[in-house]
Amino acid sequence: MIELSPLAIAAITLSLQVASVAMIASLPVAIATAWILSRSRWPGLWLLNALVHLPLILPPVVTGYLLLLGFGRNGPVGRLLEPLGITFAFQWTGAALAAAVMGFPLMVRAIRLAIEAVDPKLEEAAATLGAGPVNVFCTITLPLIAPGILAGAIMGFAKAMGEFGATITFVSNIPGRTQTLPSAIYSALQIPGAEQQVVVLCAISVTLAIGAVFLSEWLTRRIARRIGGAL
Amino acid sequence: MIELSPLAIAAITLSLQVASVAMIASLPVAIATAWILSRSRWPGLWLLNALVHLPLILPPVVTGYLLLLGFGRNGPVGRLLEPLGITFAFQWTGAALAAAVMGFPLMVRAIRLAIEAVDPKLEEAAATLGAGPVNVFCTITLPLIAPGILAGAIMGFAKAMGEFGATITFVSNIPGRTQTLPSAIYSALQIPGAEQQVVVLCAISVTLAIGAVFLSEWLTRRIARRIGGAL
Amino acid sequence: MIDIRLHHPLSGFDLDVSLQAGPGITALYGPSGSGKTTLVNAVAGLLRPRAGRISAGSDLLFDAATGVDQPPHRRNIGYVFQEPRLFPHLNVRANLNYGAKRAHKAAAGPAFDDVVDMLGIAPLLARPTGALSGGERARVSIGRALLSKPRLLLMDEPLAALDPARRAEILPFLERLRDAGLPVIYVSHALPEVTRLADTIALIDTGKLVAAGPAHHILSDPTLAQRLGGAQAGAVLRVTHGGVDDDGLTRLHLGGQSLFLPQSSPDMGHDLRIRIQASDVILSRNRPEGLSALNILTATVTQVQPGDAGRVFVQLTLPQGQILLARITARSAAILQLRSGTPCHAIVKAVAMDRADLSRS
Amino acid sequence: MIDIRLHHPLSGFDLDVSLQAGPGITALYGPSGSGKTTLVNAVAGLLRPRAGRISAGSDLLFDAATGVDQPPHRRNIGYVFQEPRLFPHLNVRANLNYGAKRAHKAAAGPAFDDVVDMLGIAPLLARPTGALSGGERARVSIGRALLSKPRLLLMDEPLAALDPARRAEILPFLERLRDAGLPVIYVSHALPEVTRLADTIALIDTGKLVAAGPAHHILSDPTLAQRLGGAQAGAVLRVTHGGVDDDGLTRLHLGGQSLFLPQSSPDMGHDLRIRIQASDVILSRNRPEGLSALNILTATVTQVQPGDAGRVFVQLTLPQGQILLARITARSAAILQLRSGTPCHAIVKAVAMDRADLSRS
Amino acid sequence: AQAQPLIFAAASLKTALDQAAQQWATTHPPVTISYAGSSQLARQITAGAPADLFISASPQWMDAVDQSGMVTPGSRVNLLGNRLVLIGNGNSTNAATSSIASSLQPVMDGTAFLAMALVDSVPAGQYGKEALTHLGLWDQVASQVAQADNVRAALALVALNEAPLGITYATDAKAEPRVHEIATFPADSHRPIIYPMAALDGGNDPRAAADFAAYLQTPPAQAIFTQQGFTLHPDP
Ligand SMILES: Nc1ncnc2c1ncn2[C@@H]1O[C@H](COP(=O)(O)OP(=O)(O)OP(=O)(O)O)[C@@H](O)[C@H]1O
Ligand SMILES: Nc1ncnc2c1ncn2[C@@H]1O[C@H](COP(=O)(O)OP(=O)(O)OP(=O)(O)O)[C@@H](O)[C@H]1O
Ligand SMILES: [Mg+2]
Ligand SMILES: [Mg+2]
Repeated sequence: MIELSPLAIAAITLSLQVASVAMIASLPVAIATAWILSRSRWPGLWLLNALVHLPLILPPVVTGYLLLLGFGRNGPVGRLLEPLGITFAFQWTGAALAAAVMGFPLMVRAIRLAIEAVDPKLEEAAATLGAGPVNVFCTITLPLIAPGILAGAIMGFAKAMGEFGATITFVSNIPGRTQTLPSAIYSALQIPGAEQQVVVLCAISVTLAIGAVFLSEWLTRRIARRIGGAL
Repeated sequence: MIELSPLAIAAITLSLQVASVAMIASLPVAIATAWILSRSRWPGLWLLNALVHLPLILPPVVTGYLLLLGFGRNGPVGRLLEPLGITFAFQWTGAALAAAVMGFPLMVRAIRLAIEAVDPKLEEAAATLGAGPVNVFCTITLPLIAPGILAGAIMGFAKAMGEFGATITFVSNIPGRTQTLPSAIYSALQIPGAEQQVVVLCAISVTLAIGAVFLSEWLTRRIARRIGGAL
Repeated sequence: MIDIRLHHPLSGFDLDVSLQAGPGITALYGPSGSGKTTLVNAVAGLLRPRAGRISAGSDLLFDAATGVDQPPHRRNIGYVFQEPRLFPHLNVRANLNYGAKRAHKAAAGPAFDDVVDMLGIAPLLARPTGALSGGERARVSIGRALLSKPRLLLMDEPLAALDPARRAEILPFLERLRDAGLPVIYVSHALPEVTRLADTIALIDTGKLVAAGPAHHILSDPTLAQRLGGAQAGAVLRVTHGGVDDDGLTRLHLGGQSLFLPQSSPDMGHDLRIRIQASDVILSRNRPEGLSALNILTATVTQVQPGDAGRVFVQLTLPQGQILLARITARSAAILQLRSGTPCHAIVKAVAMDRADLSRS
Repeated sequence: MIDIRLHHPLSGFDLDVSLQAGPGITALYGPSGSGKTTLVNAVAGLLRPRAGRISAGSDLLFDAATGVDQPPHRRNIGYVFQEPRLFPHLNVRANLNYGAKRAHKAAAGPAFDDVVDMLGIAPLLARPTGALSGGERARVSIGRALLSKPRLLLMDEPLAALDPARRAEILPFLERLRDAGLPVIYVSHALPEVTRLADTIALIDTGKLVAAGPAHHILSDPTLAQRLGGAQAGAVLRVTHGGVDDDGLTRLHLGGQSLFLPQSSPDMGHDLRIRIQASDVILSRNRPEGLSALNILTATVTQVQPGDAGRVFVQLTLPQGQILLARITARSAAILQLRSGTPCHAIVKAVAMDRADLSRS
Repeated sequence: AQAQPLIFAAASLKTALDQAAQQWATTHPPVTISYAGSSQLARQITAGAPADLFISASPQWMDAVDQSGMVTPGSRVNLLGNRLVLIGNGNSTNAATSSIASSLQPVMDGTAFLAMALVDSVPAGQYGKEALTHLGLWDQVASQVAQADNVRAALALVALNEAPLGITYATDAKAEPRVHEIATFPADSHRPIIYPMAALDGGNDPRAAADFAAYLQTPPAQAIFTQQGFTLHPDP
C-alpha cells in the first residue's frame, strides 16, 4: 500500500465534504431553476437561461475570478454576507460554492430534460383530484423526475470532485482548509518527477467519484423498476 | 467599437471551429454510448460507464496530460494514427479532441436520460410493424430523443467553448493554431492590467455560446411542438 | 345544475354547445370525434374555451367575458378520463387514495372498501400500476375519481374496456351515487348503458348539440331513433313495483297492465323505469295465445316512421299515455295495416328485459 | 394454423393455455384480467413465456425447449394493441405507412385508400397524432396494423372505443380480410362482435382455457351460454341466400324453411351464417298467426338448461339438425310444458336480426 | 504560419517577451510564441512538441527537458533573472522602508492572508517558502498562506485586497498598479531566480529560432527586459 501523507488525507476528506455540500445545497436551487426554465413563460427567462449556462461557457479561471469579485471579502455580496457570519473567501465553503456554481448547469440541464419528459396528462389528472400546482409538483412531478434528479446530482458531484480552476482562483489552495484533491493533483503535476503521486491521487479521486456514480446507477435502477412496475 | 487584434479574431474563429467539430464529431459516438449504457447488459458495462465519467471527475489538466501521453506524437495512439495522416498533437484537431473528450460525459448523460424516458411500448409497436432494432432506433427512438440530443449537443458545444485546462495541456497555446478563446483569455490574464481585453474576449465567448444555446432552445421547442401536436 | 355554454375551435369544425345538465345522470352521446371529450375537458378546467360560461349551481367556474377561470384543483370535479392516466410511481392503493386524501373531510362520498369491492380490485391494491391489465387500469381509474368525493362526476367512456359482467356490477353503484345526489356527465357509445343510466340525454355531432332533453323523451322520439343506433333504440316506461311472484318473476305495474321481469328484484321504491328495446317488441292485431312471451300490452299506434333498409319505427301510445317504440319490417307493417290510430298488441319477451334495464327514476 | 402452447406465471395465477387458431377468425373471450393480452403478447413475440411452443403453419416462432425465439419484427404479425400506441412524432399518414413501407413487396394486403375510407380517417391524414380524439386514435392504430400486410393479425379489443356506426363499417372489412385468407386472433368483450366474426371461439378465465371450438358449437352450448353473458348468448345457423324480395327483405333458406332479413343483402355466396340471439327467440306450441314477426321456425326441444334468476336456456333442434338457442322465463317453460322431445315453433323477429348478424362462413 | 519558428515560453514572461517579439518582427519574419505554465510546456516538449526554443521560468523544468535529450547541446543559457519581493495592496509609498518581519505581523497574527504561488510546486512559491524559512518566519505564516496556481493569480489576490500581502517577482509588482513593493527578499535567502533558455531539436525552423534567441541577448531586447524589472545574466 502507498502511504498517504496527512495532507493528502485532508484533501480527500475536504474534497468529499465540498462535493457533497455543493451537490446537496445546489440541488433544490437546480430543481427550482429547471422547473422555472421548463414550465414558466416570462420576459426575463432568457437571461436566467443564459446565466445558468455561464459557468459552462467561461473558462473556469474566469468564473473563479468573478466569484472572487462578487463573493470575496471586498466583493458586494461578500461584504453583505460577512455580518451574518457567512464568509466564502479562503474557506472550504468557498470551495463548495465554486464547485456548486461549476456543476450547476449540468444539474439544471439533466433535471430540466426530465421535467420536460413528464406527461402533463398525469399532472392534469392530479389537479382534477384536488392537488394544487405545488402539491402536484411534489407528489407527481418530483417522484417521476427522480432519475433526472439523480443524474443531475451525480454529474454535480463528479464535477465537484474534479473542479479545479474556479476553486483555486476563488479560495486559493490552503492545505487542510481549501486544498481539494484536484488542487493537490495540480500541485503534484508542477513538480518534475512527481507523476507517481499524481497517479495515486487521481486513482483515489476516480475511485470515490465512480463509487458515487455506481450508487446513483443503482438507485436509478431501483426507481425505474418501481415506476416501470414490471415483475 | 473595440478593435480586435488579428490574433483575437483567429482565436474566435478557431474556437467556433473547434467547438463545432468537437460537438458534431462526438455526437454519434455519444448517442451510441448512451444507447449501450441504457439498453444493453454485459459485464464490461460498468467500465465503460466509469470511463465516460472520467473527464468530469479528473482535473482537466490531468485529462490533457493523459491525452498528451496517448495521442501525442510519441503516444501509442498518436503513433498509430500518424501514418494515416491523422495528427492531433499541437493541431486544432487536438483542441477539438480535447473539447470533445471534456464534453463527452455531459452529452452522454443528457442523451441517456432521454433514451430512458422513451416508452418501450412504442418501440415494441414498431417492431411488430416489421422494424428491426436498428431501424426502430433510427425511426422511433432517435426522433423521440431529439430534445435530449439537442440538449447534449448544446452542453457539448458550450463546454467546448469554455474548455481550457485540457486543451492548453494537450496542444499548448499556439496563436493562430491552437489558441482558442479560453487560451487567449488565459494569455490576457497573464498581463497585469489587461482586464479590459479579458472582458472583451469573455463577452465574445459568452455571446457566441449563448447564441448557440438559444438556437437549440428554439429547435427544441419546435420539435416539442411537433411531437406534442397540440394546436 | 351544471350550466355549460361554450364555443371552441377544433381542427375541422367548431365546438359550439349550450347544455344544462343534472341533477341525475346526463349522457353525452355522439360519434367518434364529435367533441365529447373536448366538452368534458372544458368543464373540468383542463381546456380553456375560446368563449363561453360554465357554472355549477351558484358557483361560476368559467366565464370568458369576465375572465373568471377556476383552476381544476379548485373545481372539485371528479374526472374519469378516456384513458386511465394512473400515476406510475404509486401502487394501486396510493392511486385510489390520491384524491381521497385531498377531499374535504366533510364531503360525502362512497367508502373505500365499497368502491374496491364493487370494482373487484381488492387483490390488486398492493400492485404497481405497470402490472395491470387494460380493464384493471380502467377500474382503478374509476375508483380513484369516485373516492375524491367530487360534487360533479365526469366519466368519459368509463366502461369501454370492461366485460359485460363487470359493467353489470358497476352500473348499479353509479345509480346509487346518482340517487345520493351526485350529478354525473356520462360520455358513452353504448346505448344500453345510456338508456339505462341517463336522466338526461344530449346528442352531439360534429361539435353541435343535435338534441337534448329528458331521457324518455329522446329515447321514444322515432325521428332520433336512427341516430341513436337503430338496432339499440328503445323507449323507457315508468312503472311501479308490484311484488315478486313465487317463481321469482318480478311484477311491474303499468297503469292497469302488468309486465314481468325474469329476476326477483327487491322493491326498489315506487317509481321505476324500464327500458324496452324497439327491436324486442313484436306487434299483433289479435291478442296472441300460447306464447312463451309473458308480456302483452294493449296500445294504439300513434306514428309510423320509416327507418333504414326496409324497417320502420312504430310509436305506440299505451292507455295511460306512455310511449313505446317498436321496430318492425315494412312488410309486417303493411301486412298488419298499421297506421296512426290502429289498436294493437305489443308482445315483449320477459327475458329480453334484464334487471339491467330496470332502474329507479 | 397457429399453434399456441404456453405457460407463464402472472401475478396471482399462471397463464396456461393450449390453443389452435385459424384459419379464419379466432375470438378470445374472457373477463378482465384473465390473461388475453398476455397470450396475444406472447404470440407477437413481445413476451417470452416461461415455457411452451408457438408456431404459425410450418414456421416455428417460439420454443422454450430448443431456445427458438423469433424477434417480433421477423414474425410478420400485425398487432392492434389494446391502447393505440401511435408514434407521437409522426403524423397520421406516416403512422399508417410505417408498417406498409416495411412489408414484403410481394405480400398481399388491403390498399391504403380502402383502409382510410373504411376507417373514415381521410380528413385526419395530415394531423399530428396528438390532436386526435380517443376513437380516432383507435382507428389509426387499426389502419396501421392492417397496412403492414401481416400473415396473422392480432386485435386486442380494437373496437372498444368506437360507436356502433363505426363498428358496423369496420366489421365487414375484417370479414373480407378473413375471406382473403388472413387469420385473425380477436380479443373482445363484446359478444355481438364475437358471434358475428368468430369462426373459432376460445373462452379464457384466470389464465385457463375454459372451452374452445367452432363458433357454432360454443355459441349453441347451453352450458356455456351463461358464461358468455346470458343476455347476449345465441346460436349461429348456417343458411343459403335465397334472393331479395321486392320490398327489400332478404330471404334466407334453412333446409325447407325460410328466414327474412330486413335488409337487401347482395348474394354473398351460398354458405352464410346468421346469429340468432337466444333472448330474441319466442317459443309457441301452436303456430301463431297475425304477428309482426315474419320468421317462424318449426323445431324440437332437445335440452332445457336452467339459467340464472328464473330464466332457462332451451336448446332446439331444427329438422335439418341445426341447433337454435332460446332464452325464456322458467314460468313460460312450465306453462308451455317444454321438455326434451317437445315439438314447438320458434318465433324470431326479422328486425332483431341485423345484417351485422349475417356473415359468410 | 507553419514555417514560423515556434517559441515555448513561461506565461509570466508574456508582457516582456511580446514587446521584444514585436520589435524583432519589424525587421525579421515574426515568431510564434505559445505561453503556458513551465511544467505544461516541458511535458509537451518531451511529448514531441514542434517547438524551436524553450524559455522556462525555472531551471528545474529546463533540467527535465535537458534530461530527455531534446535540448540542442550547448544552446542552454541563463537568459534572465528576477528579484523576489513582498508586496502590499494599494500604491502607498511610505511603507517602502518597513522590514519583512514587521510587515508580516498581521499574517502571523492570523488576521490577514499572504498570497503566494503554490509553495511546493510553482517556482515563485518555492523561492518564497525558501526565503521565509531562511528568515525563520515560515512556520508562523504557513497556515495563513493562500496559494494560487501561478504567481499572476497571487498578484491578483493582492490587487483585489483579498490578501493584503503577497510574495511575487519584482516584475509582477511593477506591472500591477494596484500593488506596491514593500521589500525585496535578500538574494541569499533563496536559490537564485533564473529563466533559462535553450534551443530544441524538435522544431521546424532552428535557424530563425537561433537568430531570435541571439536577438533576445542583444542590448535592445535586454532594455525591454530591464524595463519590466528583470535582471540580466544571472549567476547560476
Ligand atoms: N407486467 C405484469 N406483471 C405481472 N402481472 C401482470 C402484468 N401485466 C398484467 N398482469 C396481470 O396478469 C393478468 C392478466 O393480464 P392481461 O393483461 O393478460 O389481462 P386481459 O385478459 O388482457 O385483461 P383486460 O381485458 O382487462 O385487458 C392480470 O391479472 C394482470 O393483473
Ligand atoms: N389537441 C387537439 N387539437 C386540435 N383538434 C383536436 C385536438 N384534440 C382533438 N381534436 C379534434 O377535435 C375533435 C373532437 O375531439 P374529441 O376528443 O372531443 O372527440 P370525442 O367526441 O371525444 O371522440 P371519441 O369518441 O373518439 O373520443 C376531433 O375531430 C379531434 O380530431
Ligand atoms: Mg373522447
Ligand atoms: Mg387486455
